[in-house]
Amino acid sequence: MNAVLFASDLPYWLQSIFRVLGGLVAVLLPAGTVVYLFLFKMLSFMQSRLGPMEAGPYGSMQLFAEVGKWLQKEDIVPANAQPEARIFKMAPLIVLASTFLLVVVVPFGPDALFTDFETGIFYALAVSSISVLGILIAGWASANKYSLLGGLRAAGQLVAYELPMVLAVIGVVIQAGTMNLQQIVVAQNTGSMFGWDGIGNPYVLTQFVAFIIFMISVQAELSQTPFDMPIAESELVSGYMTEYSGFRFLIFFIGEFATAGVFAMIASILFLGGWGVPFAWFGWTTIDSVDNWMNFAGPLILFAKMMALVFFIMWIRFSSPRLREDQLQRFAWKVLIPISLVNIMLTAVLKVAF
Amino acid sequence: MTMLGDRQQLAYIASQAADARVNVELETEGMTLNIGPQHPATHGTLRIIARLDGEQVVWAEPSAGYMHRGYEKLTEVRTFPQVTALVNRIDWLGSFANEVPFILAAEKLMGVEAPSRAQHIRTILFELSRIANVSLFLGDLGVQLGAITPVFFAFRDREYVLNLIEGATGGRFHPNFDRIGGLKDDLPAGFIDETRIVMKKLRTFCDQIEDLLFGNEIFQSRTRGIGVIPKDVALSYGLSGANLRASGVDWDLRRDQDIPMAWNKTDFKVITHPDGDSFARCWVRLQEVRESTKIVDQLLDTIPAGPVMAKVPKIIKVPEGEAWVSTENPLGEMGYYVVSQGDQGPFRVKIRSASFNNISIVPWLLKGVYVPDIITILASLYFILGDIDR
Amino acid sequence: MFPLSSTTDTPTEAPRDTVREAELARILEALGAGVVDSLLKPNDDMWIRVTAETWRATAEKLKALGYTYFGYVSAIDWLPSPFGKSEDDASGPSGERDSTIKQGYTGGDTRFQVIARLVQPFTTIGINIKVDVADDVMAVDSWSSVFAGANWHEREAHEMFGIGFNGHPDLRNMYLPTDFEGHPMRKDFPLLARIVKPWPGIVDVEPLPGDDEEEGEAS
Amino acid sequence: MAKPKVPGMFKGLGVTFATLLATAKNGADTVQYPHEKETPPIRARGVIALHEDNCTSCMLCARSCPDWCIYIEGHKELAPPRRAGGAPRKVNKLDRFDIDYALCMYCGICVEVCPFDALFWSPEYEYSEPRIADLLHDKAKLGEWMQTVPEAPELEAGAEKKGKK
Repeated sequence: MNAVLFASDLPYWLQSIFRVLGGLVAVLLPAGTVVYLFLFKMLSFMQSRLGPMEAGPYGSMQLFAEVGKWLQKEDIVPANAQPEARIFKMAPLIVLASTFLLVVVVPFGPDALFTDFETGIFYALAVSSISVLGILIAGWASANKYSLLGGLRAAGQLVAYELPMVLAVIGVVIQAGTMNLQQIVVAQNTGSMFGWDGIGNPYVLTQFVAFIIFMISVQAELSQTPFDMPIAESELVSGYMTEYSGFRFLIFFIGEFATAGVFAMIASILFLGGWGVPFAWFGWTTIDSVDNWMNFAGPLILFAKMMALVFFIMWIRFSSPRLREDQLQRFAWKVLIPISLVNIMLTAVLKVAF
Repeated sequence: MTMLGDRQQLAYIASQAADARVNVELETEGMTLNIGPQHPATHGTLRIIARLDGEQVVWAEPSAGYMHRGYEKLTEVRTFPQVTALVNRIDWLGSFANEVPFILAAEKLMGVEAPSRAQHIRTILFELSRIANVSLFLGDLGVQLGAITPVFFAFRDREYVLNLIEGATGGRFHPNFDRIGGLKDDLPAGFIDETRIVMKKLRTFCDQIEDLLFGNEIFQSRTRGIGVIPKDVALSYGLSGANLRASGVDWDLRRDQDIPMAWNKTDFKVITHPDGDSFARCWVRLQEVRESTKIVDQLLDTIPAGPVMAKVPKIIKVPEGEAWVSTENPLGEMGYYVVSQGDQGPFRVKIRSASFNNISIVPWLLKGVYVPDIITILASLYFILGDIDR
Repeated sequence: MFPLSSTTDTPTEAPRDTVREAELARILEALGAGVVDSLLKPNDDMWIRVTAETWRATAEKLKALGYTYFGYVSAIDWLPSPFGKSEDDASGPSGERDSTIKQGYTGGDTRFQVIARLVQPFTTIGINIKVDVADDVMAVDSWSSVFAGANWHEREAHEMFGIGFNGHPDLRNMYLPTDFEGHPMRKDFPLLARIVKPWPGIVDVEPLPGDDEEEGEAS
Repeated sequence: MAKPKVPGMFKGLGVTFATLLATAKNGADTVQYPHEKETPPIRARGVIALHEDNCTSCMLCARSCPDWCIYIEGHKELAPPRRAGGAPRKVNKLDRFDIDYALCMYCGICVEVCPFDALFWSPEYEYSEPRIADLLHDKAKLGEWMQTVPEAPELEAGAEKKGKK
């Protein structure tokens, strides 16, 4: 590491504060942008309307107004949920905690990262499943039949989609030869395709099948349409979120979109080269030779790539109807998993061959 | 059972006992799910009590009546013009179409026939209200199945149709424009040109919905083969409209009935589909909107000149008699059985609304489906609460 | 009060309706003695009235004759309303009102009649079937085993008129609360909305002071 | 030449994206209500306006109202004679003419039956109230709406010209 950046030389407590603030920014900023840009504006424009226009210029302050509204609302615990009120109240926090744990391993630049974790992607996939616990707890503790159905659906769905996601990632891991997210980024940006290193080697090209499977799994993991059966407003009336109000609902809401953002970041790290630009452009060879300014440009680049991916997630969300639970399971087990297994095999064979 | 022989009886008891053992082993505790009265899928206040085993429906029963307004009773204390204002609130999305059969029944009793210009304009407005009604169904269908965008398209384009209806009749939803013997007023200037433009927009809307929803593989996998209604069951439940035609019954009262309306002067296809499943019902409706826009276009070309009101007395007293008139409304066959005893108001009006029959098939149809399919089936049957409860 | 328009008061020769005549003959033959009375209005509709005993058999036979499309089942209370009709003052004295029962087409002997309609699919030839409901029995047979759609219609008629349907699988209330008393569609059931509010037809114009002449009702 | 079959999902994506571009280019189909307003059609049944001088409190409208939402009270008065030297006329003076818009179902029957042209439809629609009781409007308020009553619209070609009611 050639640059002293951010927290390296600061006392531990100051480092910790920076890290907490950085984590908050890294979770909330994408979530806010995603909600405003895509949920408010893109959705509205796709439906030939303007969306929120009153709060701030072009409604840009709308989100703050919404947050203020939610914070004012009463924190209701349904009568039947009273015996387990503590669990009921805890559930949204678990969901959000999973998001914060995810962002820990995301690298934003050569040195701008919270932790350089050797088995980063393994860890990320593991902690992302914690949100299932929160959702199950929410569904059960609400003492509401719709919530219970939603919670069970969510559990079944997330379990079914964890597997294709892991299998899709394995292709990348084989190709990069590491599970460290930072090194996956470096491997993509220093790589070359058939000797040409003009754009590095983003794995979206070589691992296209894995990329598609990963994105489908992300869509399901986030329960966005067409895989939003756990929420399903028109049948389960928001599923596990039915009984939540006020800031607990807000936490679910933030969790949903922050996770969308973080997963898009991980996808862009795995497949689009993450924070980096092809190192050959600036004559860098290793991560140590990367200039310091990448610590500032890197997050922006990552942010841009994340936005592009979220655009696709949201675009599909706004244009398709919802699958049925059994159809989704069939799709996961009979289509995605076999394809991803074949993909792993091919990747391994090619890796050995070249 | 009493007629069984000893050995048969023993075998029967043994099989029963075996079934019981298996059932006890496999049986999970069922759950009763109350869908509604306040639920987004019932667009109104219908309640469906469903007994579930896992996500599968063992038994389901709709419970109507949360919006019962007693229109049949109310008609007995109102005069004929007042009843007209009342009945267009039955199916509130296609309200003009509700007035027509009632007025036709009253005209039949009086022996009056509306002038041909009035018949033409009636038919145009009738088809416009069908378009307004069914286009909203197409958008709502998307919402029921989780696609949020079509409903905004539907509201956007239905607005143009409502503007036309408002411009001509003065009421967006409740025109109250029909009078015994004709219409309240003639069309305002510019209506014909405006309507032509709107009909073009509606055809574009149909294409958009077709691309957005009907062509979508997910939509097809959700609706195809779900909630199949065979032809004879449909007839014995008295299903009507698109629900009947989707079961392969080629029967449209617009074409097959000789009533003083202008449909027989136009050339249109009656859309049918052989499958009888949810997809067929939705598809038939989509195509019917297209056909309706064509009917309107044809009628706009051929509106005859003349008065819009026949000669009727100012205070209307309908002679004694009984009459039944039904028309092909947006939701299906809507009929009025009007009994008059020579007064200003009807003695008894039986309102045979389409949704009441259409929804009575639900307990039969919902057995063994999954919870998400309840929503699909209800959406594809397309009911309006006011039309069930009246 | 006013003469009707010229199109109606010239009694033209009733046009013959051979299709419906043939249909009615076919039906009368099939139903035999069950039919009490029948009426055919050319190019309009057919009515028959059957005896209560043959009510279910009528449905079966008509279904066999091709009337497979179920229209509706409902009932009529022929008692003139003691609360007046159309614009009358419902809260006014009811003694002056005519309370003689005036039956409709194909006559009838009882206050209540059940009426149903069946249609031949793919045509518009339908038939209205009436049956008398004796006051002491207040029930007829159920059609729900013949036409599945009759189930709900009979439930509605049951709660609205208090007419029983023998053999109906479950005659629960559809619309009304379970403990509701009375049958709203009967004519002697008051429509409260018209009774709690003063009737607006009274001309509420104070006469001039010292003006003896009584104005009465304007109309 | 048969076009290659595009999977339905992508067609749907195309529709939404085309709408996105069209909205960005041509603007939305919606109206930003308090800032811009749509003008209702001339015939729109917005609110009932009363021309008080024409009303003779004959009660026809109150009777024919399906909801009984019109309340009229009046008294008789002597008016100056039409011709000089004639006997003073007896006229009905309105004391109260209220319409309860919470009950009104906007059917327009009262406007039609009025024999003296005292009631009119106005397309005015901004008169909502936070409390339902405030929707009972009296004759002064109904008279104010007289200002907003438009002329009847031209009729479409082929219509029979008739004396306007």
